[in-house]
Order: sequence, then C-alpha cells, then structure tokens
Amino acid sequence: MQMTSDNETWEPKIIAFCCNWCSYSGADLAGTNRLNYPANVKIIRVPCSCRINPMFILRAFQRGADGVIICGCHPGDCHYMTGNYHTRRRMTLLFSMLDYLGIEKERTRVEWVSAAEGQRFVDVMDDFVGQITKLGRCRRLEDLRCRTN
Amino acid sequence: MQKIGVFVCHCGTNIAATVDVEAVAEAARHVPGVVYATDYTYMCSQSGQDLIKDAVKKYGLTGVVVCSCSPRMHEKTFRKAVDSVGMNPYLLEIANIREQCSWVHKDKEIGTKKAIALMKAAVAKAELDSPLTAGETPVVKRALVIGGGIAGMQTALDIADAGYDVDIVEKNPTIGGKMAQLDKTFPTLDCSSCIVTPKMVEVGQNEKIHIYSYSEVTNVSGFVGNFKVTIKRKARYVDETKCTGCGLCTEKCPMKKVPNEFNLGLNNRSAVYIPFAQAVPKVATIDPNYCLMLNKGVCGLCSKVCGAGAINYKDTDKEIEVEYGAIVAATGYEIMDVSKYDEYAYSQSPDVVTSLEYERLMNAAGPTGGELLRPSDHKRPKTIVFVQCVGSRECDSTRGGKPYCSKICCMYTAKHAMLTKDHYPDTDIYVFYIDVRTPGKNFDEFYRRAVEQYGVHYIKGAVGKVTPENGKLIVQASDLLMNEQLTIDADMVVLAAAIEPSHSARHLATMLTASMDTNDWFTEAHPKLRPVESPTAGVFLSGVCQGPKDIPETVAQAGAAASKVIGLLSKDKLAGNPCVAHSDEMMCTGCSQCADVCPYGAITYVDKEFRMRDRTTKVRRVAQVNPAVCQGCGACTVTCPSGAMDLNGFSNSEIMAEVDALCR
Amino acid sequence: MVYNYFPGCTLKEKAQDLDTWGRRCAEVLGVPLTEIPEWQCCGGVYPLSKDEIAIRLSSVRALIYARDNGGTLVTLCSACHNVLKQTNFDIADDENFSLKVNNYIASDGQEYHGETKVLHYLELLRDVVGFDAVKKAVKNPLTGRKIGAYYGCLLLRPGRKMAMDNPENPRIMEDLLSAIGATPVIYAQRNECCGGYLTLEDSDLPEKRVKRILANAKAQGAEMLITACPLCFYNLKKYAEGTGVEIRYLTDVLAEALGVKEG
Amino acid sequence: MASNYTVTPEEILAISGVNPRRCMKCGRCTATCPAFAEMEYHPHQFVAMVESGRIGELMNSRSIYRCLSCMACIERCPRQVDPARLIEAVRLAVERKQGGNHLIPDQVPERLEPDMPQQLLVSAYRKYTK
Repeated sequence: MQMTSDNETWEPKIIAFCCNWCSYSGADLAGTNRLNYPANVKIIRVPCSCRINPMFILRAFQRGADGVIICGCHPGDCHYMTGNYHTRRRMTLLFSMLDYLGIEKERTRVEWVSAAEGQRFVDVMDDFVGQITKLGRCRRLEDLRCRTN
Repeated sequence: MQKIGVFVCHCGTNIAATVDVEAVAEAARHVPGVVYATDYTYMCSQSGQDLIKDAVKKYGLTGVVVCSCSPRMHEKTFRKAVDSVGMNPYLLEIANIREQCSWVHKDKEIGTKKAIALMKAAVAKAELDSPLTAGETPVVKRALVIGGGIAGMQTALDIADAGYDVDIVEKNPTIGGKMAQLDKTFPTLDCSSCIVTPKMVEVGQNEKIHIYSYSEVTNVSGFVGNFKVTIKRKARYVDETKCTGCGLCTEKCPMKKVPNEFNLGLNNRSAVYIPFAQAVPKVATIDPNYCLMLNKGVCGLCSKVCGAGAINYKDTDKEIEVEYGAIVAATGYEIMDVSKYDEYAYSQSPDVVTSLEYERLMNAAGPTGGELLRPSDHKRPKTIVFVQCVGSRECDSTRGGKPYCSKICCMYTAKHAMLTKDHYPDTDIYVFYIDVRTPGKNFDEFYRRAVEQYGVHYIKGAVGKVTPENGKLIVQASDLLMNEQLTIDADMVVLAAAIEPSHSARHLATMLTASMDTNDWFTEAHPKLRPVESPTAGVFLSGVCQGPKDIPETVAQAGAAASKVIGLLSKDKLAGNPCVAHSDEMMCTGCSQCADVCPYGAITYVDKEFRMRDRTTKVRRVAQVNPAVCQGCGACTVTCPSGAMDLNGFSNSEIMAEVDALCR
Repeated sequence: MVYNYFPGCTLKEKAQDLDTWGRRCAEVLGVPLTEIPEWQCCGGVYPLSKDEIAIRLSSVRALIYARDNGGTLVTLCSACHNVLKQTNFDIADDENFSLKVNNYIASDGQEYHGETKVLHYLELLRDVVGFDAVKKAVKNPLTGRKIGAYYGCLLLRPGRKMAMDNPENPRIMEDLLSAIGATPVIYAQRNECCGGYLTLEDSDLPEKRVKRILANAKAQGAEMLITACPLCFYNLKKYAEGTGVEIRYLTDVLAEALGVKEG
Repeated sequence: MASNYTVTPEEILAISGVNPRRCMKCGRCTATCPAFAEMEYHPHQFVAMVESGRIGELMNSRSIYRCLSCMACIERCPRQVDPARLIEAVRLAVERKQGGNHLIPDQVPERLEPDMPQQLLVSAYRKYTK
C-alpha cells in the first residue's frame, strides 16, 4: 500500500486525543520520567474522552492523518463517572464504519491510560506508531485540496 | 483580525536543550495572526510574567500562547497574569513543549519541529478562543442533613458549631438511629446509650439545628448553593409544639399489641407511643395502622387524658419547601432480611435471632430489662452459637446475598461473646467464622481477649443447618481445621446478618442525582482523595450510607463531611467553571438525548417562544444547561444529533482547528 | 386449557397411588391432566455436569410436545419435575447447552429454547386452581390431623431454577395441608435428603438420614408425613415402621380430603 | 483397586463448569453435607484438591459414590462453587474410562427389594455407570 515516490521522507502523522484527567497526566508523567516515544504522536487535550466527536477523527483523516488514537481513563475511573463508557460504545461503531470506508481498523484505537501509567502511555504509543508505519500512508479519506506535502 | 502573542519558555535547559526555542519564536512570527513572539529563560518567573503582561498592553494582544510546561503546572499562573492586565484569562493557551516534547525526545531537530507544530496548534485554538466568565451564584447559608443517626447528628452539630443553620430530616419519630439501639460499643465496652443520648439532647437543644422528625425528603431541585427541597412531614396526630412528652397517653392507650420496632418486635408497644425514654424530640406519635380511633372511630382515650390538648385525629401529611446551600446524606443502614437463609431456622424458631436483636436482649432498656433470656421460654441460654457472614461475602444474589464484607460483625460478635460471658460465665459460646477481621485500633487485642481470657470457642468453619427440636436448636456445622462435622445442642443461635443500605437511599440518590454503586452504597467523588463528597457538587456523604463502617469511622467521616459543608457555606458566592456546555436554541430539536447522557442532571428542557420568518411565533422545547451544575465533560456535545450542544473552552471549532494545525 | 402431564416411569409402576389420585383430584378440581403420548424416562436425576447432553434429550422432546400443545407441562414426581424444570431452565439460560441440544434435534426439524412452562402438581394447585378453591372443594376435612410436609431435595433445589418456593423455608405443601383442613407441622429436616438412591448400594446412610428426619418430624408433633417423591416415599416407609409416623403420598391425602378416595 | 489413571484439573473444570478459585473456604458445604460421615474426602476438600491438582486421590476414593446429589451444598454455597458438581465431574472422569462403571447390571438383582421404585434404579444407574 505504501507509495514509493515520497516514501523516503514519509513520517506517519498521528493524532492522540487525551482526556485531561488520566491520559494527559499519564503523558505528562512519561515526560517527567524522561521516557521516549516517537515524535509523530501529537496530543490534543480534551476534558474527557467522551468529548471526542467522531467528526474530529474524520477531519483528521481528511487532513492527512495516518492514525488516530484515543486515550481515556480506565473503565470505572472516569472523572465524569461514565464518560469513557460513552467513548467505548461510540468508537466501536465509528471504527467499524471507518473500516467499511477503507480506513483499516488498525489505524484507530481506544486505549485506557491512567495518570500513573507513564510507561504504559509510552508502550501504547510505540506500538501504535509501529503499527501505523507498517500500514503506510493513509490516503483513503484525504482531501487533496488540503495536502501540504 | 486577531493579535496573538507567543511566548516560548527555555525552562532553563529543560526545554532549550532539546528544542531550539529561538527557532520556535521565529516560526511563530510567520504564523498569520501572530503579532509578537519572543523567548525567555523562565516564563513562570516574575520577570517572565511581566514580559507577557507588558506585551499584552503594548501590542493590544487578543490572545496569548505560552509554549512551556504542562498546563497542569502553570496554566493558572499565566491566566492570572493576563487577567491582571485586563485580558480575559480564557484567551490564553498553553503549548506543552516540555513534558510532551523536550523531555520525551532527544533529537533537537525533531524536538524543534514538534514544538513548532504544537505551538501552531495552540495558536490556531487561541485564534478561536472567546472570553469566558465564570458565573457566580449566591449560597444559601443553610444545610440539610438527611438522617438523624450518629452520622447525621455529628455532621449537624459540627456545622451548627461553625454558626450555620442545619435541618435534620429523620424518617422515624426520634433521632438517634441504630446507635441508640446498641447496648455496649467495641472495643472499649462503654455504654452506647450513655454516649449517644447526650448527643441527641445536644442536637435537640442546639438553636442552630432544627429537627424534622417523622419526615421524609420527597423532592430535590436546584444545584450546589441553591437546592430546593420538599420535606413531607408525616401526620403524627400529635401536635409537636404542645406535647410535653409526659407519656400519659401511651399508658392509657388500650391498643397495646403493636410490635415494638425499637426492640425489633421482641415486645409490644401501644398504638400511641414514644419510641424510648430518651427520644428526641420527646413527643408522642400515633400509629395510624393500629389506632382504634383512626381505624374504627371509637376510643379517643389519649385525647381525653392529654392535659396539653396535643392530640389531633384530623392531622394530615404536610409538605414544606426549604432552600439549602448543601445537602448531606446520612441515611445509614438496615439489617438484611435473613428469611431466605432459613437453613438457620430464623423463621422457624424465636430463639434464632439477628445480632441487633441480641443487642436488644442484652440491653438494660430492652424487652428483658437486660437479663439474657431466650425469647421462646424466657429461660437463660446455656449454649449459644454465633454464625458469622450470614449474607455477607456472597456472589450469589438469589438469596439477597451481598458481595461485600459487612465489616462490623467480627467485632460486635466478640463483644457479644464477652458481655455474655461477663454476666453468665458458665455459658458455652461458639463462634463459627470464615475469617476474623479485626483491623483497627485495639481491635485484634479485643478479639484475642474473647478467645484467651473468656474462653469463647472460635471455630473456623460454618453452620450448615439449624434444626429446632425438643426446645433445643441442633446446630450442624463444620470445623475445617479438625476436618470434622459437628453437632451442637444450642439454646440460642445468633446470626451476624449482613448490613445493607437504607431502603430509602436509592430513591434519595435519584432525587439528588448522586451516584450509587451496584450495592446501593453512595459513591464518593474520589475513593481516596474526596471520600466525603458525592460526585454531585453540593451533596456530601456521612456515615454508613457510603459503605460499612463502625462508630468511630462514622463520626470521623461525619466531621469531615461537616467541614466540607462549612467550607461551602462560608462562601458568599460560588464561582463556576466557565468551561461548560451550552446549547444553541435555534438548532436544538428538544430530543432529550443530551439530558439522558448527562451524569449530573445539568440539562433541563424549557418551552420557549420563537419568532418565525412569517412573523408568527412558535413554542418549541429546547435544552438549557445549568452552568452551575455542568462539570464540562462534553458527553452531551457528541450525543447531540443536531449539533446544538457545544462546550466552552473546548468548542467543536477549536478542537477542529487544532486537528487541522497538527495535520498540516 | 390443556394441562399436559408427564407421569414418569415410577408413577406407572410402583407409585401408581401417587399417579391415580393425582389425576382424579385434578379432574375434580377442574384441571384434568392429559398424559402426553410416547414420553420417555426423564433419567431420574439431572446431570450436574455441563457436558452430558444426550441423556437430557428425552426431556427436551417432552417439553417440545408440551409447547406445541398448549404450552404447559405438569409433573407430579419430584424427580421428573426436577429434571424437566432444570432442562427447561438450562436450555433458556445456557447458550452452549442450547446450541448442542438444538444441533441434535435439528435432524427432526425441531428447535427449542425453553418456551414451555413446567409446573409441579403443587404449583398447579396453588397458581392455577388456587388453594382457596381447593379448600372449597374439600368434602372430608382432615381436621386435627398433624401432618408434616416432606420436601426432600429434588422438589425445591436448586432454588434458582426451581423457582417454586423459598427452598429453605417452603410453604407450598403446608398451605395445601391447611387448605384440606389439616394442621401442618413445620420441622427443619423437611428439606434435608432422605439418602436417595444410595439405598441400592449401602443402606446405612439412608437409614440414618430417615431416622433423623422422622425424629425431627415426630418431635415437632407430626403423625404423618406426605411426599411427592416415590424414592423418598420408599426410604421413609422402610424405616418408619414402629415410629408411629405414617408415610403417604400427597395426592393420596388430597384424594381423601376431596372425597375422591374413601379415607 | 487404586489406579494411577488421572485427569487434569482442566478436564474436571470443563466437565463441571465450576471455578474452584471462587471458593473462600467457608466450609458451608461440609457443614451442610448429609453424607459427611461416609466420605473420606469432604466437599470442601474436593474443591481444594481439584484446584491443587490432586485428582488421582479423589478418583480412587469411595467418596465420589457417597455424594447423594441432594444439592444442599449447591443451594447453600455462598460463592457459587457448587462442590457437588466437582464431585460429579470426578466421578464421571472415573466412569468414562474403560471399565470404570461402579455398578454393573449383574450386581443389581441381588440388591433388589420388592418395593423399590423404578426411579431408584434409574437414578443409581445414571449416577454409577457411563
């Protein structure tokens, strides 16, 4: 699936949505502990994983993202009590729809990372970036008018 | 046109070592909308903050982006800084280029590239930021405590002590709760009544505390600082203001065959009654299920003998509405119904009792005047078997079993065993246990005393069957350490029945929008750090309603809940979190889906008149978010099918702009 | 309304009393029982293992017949009742079991998911006829007779699946005894095992068990015990001699009260 | 008659559908068992021994034929471990092997008594043979 022409310079673009209370803190903890993970991962802070509108994910793929990962509190630990349960259900639906559209299921993921799990955040990101790198560029939904490279 | 200022922090070398901060500032200067960009060693220092403040004034900035550490560190600091020079604090954004960039990458080129991307995303968001103002609501300086047991009383006393008015709503005719029914308390064996009745008097006499006894909460509306609560005052048929509590009516009442609930039905009371001698308020109540006058229209004796003229057969339930700033749930517990565990023959023999019944049988003010006599024949029991964990620690709920440990049983059983041995040293006592759980100050020593000094037989095993026969209770049990099946001819069997939440608690939780676990215990806002607050702002938890506890723990939690209430009531106004949801009334279709997902009950519906294009008006049902209740999770924004819901501070367009910027 | 009836092997042979009087009483009470054709033995005991499928199929066939002919299946024998009701419960509750059974019966073009309502004769009296109606139909009330109900193990357990009464403190037979004018005697051993089939191999334990049960019943004042289980009946009767406690089938006593049988 | 033939705990768990790890060792099964005195290994021991893999000992024990399947332990077990199911599973493991039947038809006539109900024979046959 990889394009040969621009493959040498290609770096996967990965958007990570992190909830403010658990996963964003988990990502901060990874930093505090100086644990390295690929720079392709760029984090957007949201109050809760249930704030993530499927539109944001579609938009990311339109704008050329190669993978989107959603991180929230572990089930039962949501700061807002039930937010991550909504996320879990919504994303299951969305991901199967995306799969149908040709965005492979491996390009999207929901992970639970607590504020204490800096190492887990790193492990998850390493794994996800590796997975996306293998899959190659994602052009299925890309809006060519928005392409910048 | 927006005028954004970008400030890049070196954080000493924390950032500057892996990120070319000057390059980031330089890149910022080329971003449309950015009118000023600079870098500095420590942005959070006083001089760093001054740098931002000066730039805001000098360039008339409409937005500020600080590229520094995590917003969890210094977002507040920088927001305060810009606020001090007249800029709305919510126009400031942080790009986290330390924890999420310089500290996790080693290559300076890669780090710089990512820092620039993060800066651009923050600028994109800042361009769309709108000024937000936290709403302010006044606080009603009065608290409501639901439940008048030791938890509710302690919370009320502590709140009153700080000078605030408190109301206690108690469903029974008197306050005092379960503790008033206990004989002695572990591990000190001091008399329960001797410590709880003075508390009850203190509550009754405190000018700041008002007791609504024989009353129930029937409706709760409003939000933190401004609750409106409907209290139903059940018809008592006795005027509380006139009754002197002399008790003459209870003596003269001819209907004396009413099971006495204070003694758990072990003896009878009259139809007009005062639950016990130290009741607060000491006022009589007529039981409408048994009163001859109310049921058959004949009698009227109590009215005739009442010198105060307090009896009123025409009394009805009354509802009153009161406003409160804070609500404390202190609804306590009940003893589980053990009739499904009838292998222990509770329904078949009066000599099989629950621990609370045993407590009354030991109590000097109980049905036997403190002499331990078994209910069937009023003889003194020589052999008593205590069965632990009846209904506790079960995973099968068909019999109403509870998955949790009831926590207090091990200790009160050791207490019962010792007290019994104290009074009647020749009694043989067997305790069948799964584990003896005694964490707590002086608890294990207490239990060991029962074994070592008093010679109570603790047997690791269980009771399988109790067969009442020829005036005895034949107990078939296992002794796991001996690998034996035992048969004990006992005179009494005492069941340590599981405790469960008050049956009124779930209904109350629904009214309070406070959450509960699967066992109907109230859930705390955080299991470690916010143990006395419910997740619903302004609702606090005191005592066993949150989970099984003994008396000292209950009192400690009651005091903690009171201090939280005092903290709330001491404020004149409450500043809300401005990052809350709001609905666009023009787009809202009134479908209710947002209200369904809101964990806080912050969304209500109103019928609103809209002007149509043809100059007619139309009434539509639209969602309204109460900003004082909304916590800003955003669940509603995604659920909303029409896109009418949005979240301040994390709006759809703001997050979309961040996505766009990061993908560029 | 058709009440399909599964008599079971023993009621056709050694326990004909239980069967005959059960049918006659049902007729008198206006709920005549229709024996289903070609029933096969229930197996006597319900397998406690997960992986025994074939031996439960005969029950499933009876249940299917009942479903297609009115929807109700009445049994009288405690053992048949236990097997049929547990099978019916499991097929609705245990997906794996249901799948395997349906694979078997698919060859007959059948499918079954637990639609039939399985009733014990006592449930028929309590829930369909009503004990008040039974009381009205009594011709020879057993006034003053102190009778203990013996439930044994199969009638009520496992309580979750039998869902007939509180398995630890049942009332259904006591209520029937009250309805026919007798004084029910409650004794704790009424739901403890009689020793069951062990009697074939080693009669020591059944003897011990029965003596314990009889002693308890007698101590509580019972002159007679009634049961719905032929095996309990056999074990009880074997060791009841000389104790002065009479052992009878519940339908036998019911028939006496209803005047169907000369007392 | 002791045999070295044994099966794994996993097989027992598959036959019984029981999870012995749920057991909290309260002893209610052994307290309630009417056949306690006839058993070498008691219901709570079945649970512990299956979990620790000592199934061979159980298979060679007379205890497996002494369970009455009265379901009292199933009814009263607070953890849904259901010891009777484990006992049944061990017995089935024995009976399913070659020559494992505990009751052979030839033995039946000598034990028959005139009043024995059919149900008794059917049940005993179900319990003691493959």
